[in-house]
Amino acid sequence: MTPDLIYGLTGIAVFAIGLVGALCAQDRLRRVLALKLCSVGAGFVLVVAAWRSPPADPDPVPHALVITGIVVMVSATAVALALIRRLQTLEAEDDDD
Amino acid sequence: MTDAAILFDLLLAGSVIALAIASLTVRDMFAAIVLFVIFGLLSALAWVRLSAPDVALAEAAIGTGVTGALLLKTLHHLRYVTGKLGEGPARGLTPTAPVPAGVIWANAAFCGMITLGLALAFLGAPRSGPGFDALVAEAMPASGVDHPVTAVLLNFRAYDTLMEVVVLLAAVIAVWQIERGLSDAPAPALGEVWQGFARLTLPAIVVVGTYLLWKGSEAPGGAFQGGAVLAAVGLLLLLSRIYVPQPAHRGLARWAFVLGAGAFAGVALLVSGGGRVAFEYPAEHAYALILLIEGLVTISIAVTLAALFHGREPVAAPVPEGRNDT
Amino acid sequence: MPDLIPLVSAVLIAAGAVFFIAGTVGLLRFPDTYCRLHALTKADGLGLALIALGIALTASSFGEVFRIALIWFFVAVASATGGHLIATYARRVDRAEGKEGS
Amino acid sequence: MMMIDPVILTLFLPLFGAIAAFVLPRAAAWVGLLAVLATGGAVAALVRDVLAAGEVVTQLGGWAPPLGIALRADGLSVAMLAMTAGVGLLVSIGALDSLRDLRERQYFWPLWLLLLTGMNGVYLGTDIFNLYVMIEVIALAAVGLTVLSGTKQAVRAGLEYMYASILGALLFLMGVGFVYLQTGRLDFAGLIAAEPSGAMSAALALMVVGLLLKTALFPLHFWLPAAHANATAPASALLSGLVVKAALYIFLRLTTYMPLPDEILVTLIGMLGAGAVLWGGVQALRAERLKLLVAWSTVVQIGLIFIAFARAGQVGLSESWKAAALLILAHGVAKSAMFLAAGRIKDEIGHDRIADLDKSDIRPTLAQFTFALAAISIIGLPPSLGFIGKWTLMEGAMAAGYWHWVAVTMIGTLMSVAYFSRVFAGFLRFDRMRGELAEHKGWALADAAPLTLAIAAISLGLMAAPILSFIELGYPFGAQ
Repeated sequence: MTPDLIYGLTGIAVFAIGLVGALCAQDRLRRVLALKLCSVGAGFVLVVAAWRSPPADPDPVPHALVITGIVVMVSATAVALALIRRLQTLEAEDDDD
Repeated sequence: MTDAAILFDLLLAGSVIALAIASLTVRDMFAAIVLFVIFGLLSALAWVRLSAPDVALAEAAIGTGVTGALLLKTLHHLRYVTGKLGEGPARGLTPTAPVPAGVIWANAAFCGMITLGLALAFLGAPRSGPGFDALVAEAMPASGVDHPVTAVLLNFRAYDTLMEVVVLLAAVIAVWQIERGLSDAPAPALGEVWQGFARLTLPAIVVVGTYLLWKGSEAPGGAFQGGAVLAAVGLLLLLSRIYVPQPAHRGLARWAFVLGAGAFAGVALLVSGGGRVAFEYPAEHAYALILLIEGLVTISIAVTLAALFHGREPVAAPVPEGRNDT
Repeated sequence: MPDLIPLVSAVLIAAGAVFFIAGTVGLLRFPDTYCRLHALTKADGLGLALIALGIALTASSFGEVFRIALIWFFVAVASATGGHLIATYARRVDRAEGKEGS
Repeated sequence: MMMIDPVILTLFLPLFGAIAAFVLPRAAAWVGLLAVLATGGAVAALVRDVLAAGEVVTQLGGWAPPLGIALRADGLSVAMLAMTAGVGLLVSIGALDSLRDLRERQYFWPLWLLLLTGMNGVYLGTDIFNLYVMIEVIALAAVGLTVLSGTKQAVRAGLEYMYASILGALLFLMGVGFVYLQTGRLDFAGLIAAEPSGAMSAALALMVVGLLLKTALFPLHFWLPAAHANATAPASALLSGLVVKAALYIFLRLTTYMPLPDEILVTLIGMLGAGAVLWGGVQALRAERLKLLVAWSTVVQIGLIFIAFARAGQVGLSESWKAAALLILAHGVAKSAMFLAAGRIKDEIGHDRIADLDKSDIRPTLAQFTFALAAISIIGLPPSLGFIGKWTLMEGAMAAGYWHWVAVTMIGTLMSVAYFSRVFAGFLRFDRMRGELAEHKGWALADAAPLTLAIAAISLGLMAAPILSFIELGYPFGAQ
């Protein structure tokens, strides 16, 4: 049992949970949440891949990649949420008519 | 000692998975978001355990903090437009058709098989296997900075980072476009305690954000983490109504959004020539150039993230939909 | 004397952890939002203070002590504000639902 | 003025154009057109360089892969760049005219130029993580363009598109993680050098499924028809003609560098393509609106490209990619012409219900003519580029003895004749309209652009031989 093994499997599990959510969730917000879980899962795998048993330093390249992935994901999330807000508003306006 | 650490790892891993499941299954959407935020923070903790403090900082600040704020804002807006603003638990805000349990189980079984395959592939792969370690160690002296992650982000793989800033720019343009003319949900009344809190913490956040940026060349931190912390200033200003976006500020905001990508790409191009290619900083100026890029990118990130939180482009009050401009 | 410091620090941290556990039990067992909030903010405020004190004793430089103090200060301020916001919100929801505000 | 590498210019010109178009919203259209023109110039310079040298490699920052990122231009990538630049330029010219709403104008240009940046980045990229970032640039810009009109249908379709895009990109990212886990590097050369292993198979599976979701191969096509049908015409043309090709291109590269471990998988991909051809054909026959029909035809064409990929099984892959590439180019040009023409028809007669096409008193004859020309290439009649692509497909399949692919292609062709005939019938029948025919609004720039594209789609078929030898320059897949 080493941390990389534990967290690597955690990452894969989180990715799979997100995948189920993204495929099954009906609520629009929850689908965004599920996708975000997937991205954290992928981040886990990259961070684990970079890990070297101490005292060796981890590989910095995957760390940079995960940071990039996090920023990309927040951008995508923001756009998806803006679409949700817009769509909900349009639907609510239609209901009023 | 090792056993205690492994026990901690197992507990943490278990809670991360449990929180992931809980945030997708709990019925109240507000609770789901809160659980997600806790999930993100614990993931960041796990990444600290895996000696990835930069990633943990970024995940805590951006992946969890900013994302959580975006989710909560959206939830607030959805409650507003569906007329459920004052109600307690937030359930079923978006129209849903019941999913047959069979479909869910089929999907879960499908994903379970994928997980099994991935887990087997993961177990079969070399751990602590080959990597960039040696290459990075060799190239570090020429990178201009002392922190490997910053060197990778701003020098070795600067092209990726530039495109990441471009993704942020694309996001803010898309969000402005999508939400233009959308009416705003009334801001929640936060009270005087909140105002005092905002006034008290604002300067501290500015200091922390700048410190993270500055420190990034030698220690964990950098443009993205610093930018996200500074974006919190924007969130506080917006939430406490100290700053209300005005149509007249749009020009300035546009410049702030493009500042990071423009300056980054500009520097990358300007250093080329004389036998150098784009992104190849002259060794003697590498540190200064990287710091310059990081500083400008930080400003851009902070403004962009705050704008993503605010959402719609501020247009002159009631205009006929989509007709009027500037 | 040097032997005493780790011991004191350990006792303080353990005491802090006890407060956290108490706060968590309160959060899980108390009947309504206000009581839970009470358990959480009170216990956590004190728990964090004890843990911060315990860690500060083992710190190597004054700078570190200062940073730990800052962390404690900001967490305390944030949790007070958060507690206040949650309480205000809970009262508003209760009133909207026709219950007696407390 | 010092000489800047055209590879760099191809990437940076649209980026600077997008920035300029965003900060100068009033001048966005002209700034944007200028940037697209300049990018076209850079691509032309790149064509010259590739013709001279075979391949052009630029190591960004002077760091050699695998630590740094290299950009590589060979025949295939430059052909894609040239198709993108050419189609993009004509769609841009059309957009000058057809986007009248100020809001649409103001946001179309920066988003479209960011999209161009992303696509150029994909065609030049040699690093799989960089490709992930690029497909996200493309995704966000493309979703922005999808919902440009702001109608409820468009926003709903855009949201579905966004979910599919994010999920596809995340599957790809997970695949990147597995590649790093196994090989410790991320460049194409590392993929080629990697030994087959469990992690590499998992990586390939994740990345391929992600890309298939992004390129909308049946049965992962669910997001495409609504998104492409509800966007404004220039956006539809870009989305259908260009955007889905970026993921297709990555698929083509990846599967050639990391061979599919089993013949069955190649057949499976061909089967999915066949499913797309048949299901998309049925849906196109049932579609009630013109733009929806055109969008379903995109699903069919993507299926066809995957059949071309699988036409001769695993051993034939070294040749099959050419058939797929030809079909990609042909579809890019013809489909953008068709969407622009459909948009013009909708603009002029005010709706795009297929059943009522003949009940209008306005005859947008030029747009109808353009639509028909584009349909010739999509159906695959000689001498269009679409015909050459289909012919190469069937020739290879016959040579390899895979008659079932020939049969599916034939059935698909017949179905496409059938569903386009529904549209032509509406164009040609005058008897339903008893009254005087009204004058249509006259010629417009927005008519010239699709017409040029449609003529190009047909006449490029005459240049098929030089195109084929061009895409082989620099040995895109190392096969000498």
